[in-house]
Amino acid sequence: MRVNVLVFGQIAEITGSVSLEMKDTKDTNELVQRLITDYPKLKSIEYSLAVNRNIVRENTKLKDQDTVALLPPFSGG
Amino acid sequence: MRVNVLVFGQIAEITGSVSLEMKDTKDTNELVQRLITDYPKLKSIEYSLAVNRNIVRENTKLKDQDTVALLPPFSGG
Amino acid sequence: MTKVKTKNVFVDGAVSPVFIGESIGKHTTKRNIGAHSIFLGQVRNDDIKGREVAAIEYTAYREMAEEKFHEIREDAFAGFPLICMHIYHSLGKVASGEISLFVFVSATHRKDAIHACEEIVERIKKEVPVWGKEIFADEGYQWKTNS
Amino acid sequence: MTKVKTKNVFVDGAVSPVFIGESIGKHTTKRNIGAHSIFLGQVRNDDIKGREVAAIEYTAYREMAEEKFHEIREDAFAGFPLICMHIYHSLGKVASGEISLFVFVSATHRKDAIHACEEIVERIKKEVPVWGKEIFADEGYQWKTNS
Repeated sequence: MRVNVLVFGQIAEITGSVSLEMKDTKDTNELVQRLITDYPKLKSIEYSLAVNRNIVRENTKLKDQDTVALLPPFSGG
Repeated sequence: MRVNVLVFGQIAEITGSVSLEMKDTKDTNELVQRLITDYPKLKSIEYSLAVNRNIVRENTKLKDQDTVALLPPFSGG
Repeated sequence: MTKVKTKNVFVDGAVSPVFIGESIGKHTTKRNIGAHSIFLGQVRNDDIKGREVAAIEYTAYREMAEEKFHEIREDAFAGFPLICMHIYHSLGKVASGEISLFVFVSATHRKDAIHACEEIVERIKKEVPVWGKEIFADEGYQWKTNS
Repeated sequence: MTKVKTKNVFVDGAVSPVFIGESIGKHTTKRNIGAHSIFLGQVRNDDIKGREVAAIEYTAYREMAEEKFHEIREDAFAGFPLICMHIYHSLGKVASGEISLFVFVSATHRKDAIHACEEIVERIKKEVPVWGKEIFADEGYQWKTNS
């Protein structure tokens, strides 16, 4: 299975890309752990997670074609 | 002594004029009593009083050249 | 008797949307502004026992109203950290659908602009000696009351 | 996955004062409106440790933001008796002194318009995935944070 990962703001500066693809990640905890392994700077960044455009606050199972987004604190307006 | 009396809104319709002059009225109670004698319909009208552009809630002494205004409920905006 | 310097608040007839847009545009140069809060009062075509309000004709106790607007203005600047404030109120006839009150408050922070604007509008409704005569489409009228 | 019909909220660059005036003017025909409450967010030239903010560059998670704007809109109509509502938010670069957010709420009664507008603005700041990059006059930048 594949999961799309979108990142924004200062997080995109860390990953160097606004969109990544990850294979075989069973849940958001695992996804975040793997991202931190690839991009250790993520550890010190505040963000929330959205799965398919809905904010999730707890570990969430992922399925094929889900979209996970890492969202730094919002600053619109 | 003379006191200027200004009336507005529906009160001006009762008095037929927006501005009156009254002689020898020692205070606002007396002024209102004399107006009601001249225009009995005033009895059934709600209004507040201003002396020299300040709202007064109690009987107020008047002096020469004071301006007393009868103000129906405000409805600006 | 105190004479205070008052800003011109009353305008003849309706406040035009173009004027409002222009007023907003003038604030581009005030670059410490972060938020504008604007209130517009628009004349409604209320149905009063089957008679439609076509317009409101506004009159005021002008000298007292101008002093009151000045006092409301001073109190708002004392109570909130504002950058600027403009108030315009119609006198004379304003047709339904047209704007009769324009309150425009600008501040560095949004909460100050929003709360000052709300307070100013409430005080205008309660404290400023202005009267609206609701003129019916069929030529009768009644005196407006504020809620 | 639900697909909702969303209104166009995002505009490219600043919201122009002329556009705001025109939007207001379009409401003349809605003659049951008694009150408009408008909030405008303007980009400030903040001084950040001696560096002046010259512009903010806005980006968004567009699909999620549009759904959020839609939800905020639906909740406001459910919570207040409103007649209409318009929200515009900038994407891309907006210079200091220019407007990046335009919230426009109209109702029969002023308190509904004012309170709905305030609630909408607070929710936009907190819930909509938009980010502002504050670009300094001397070419550096920092990521904006909302208070």
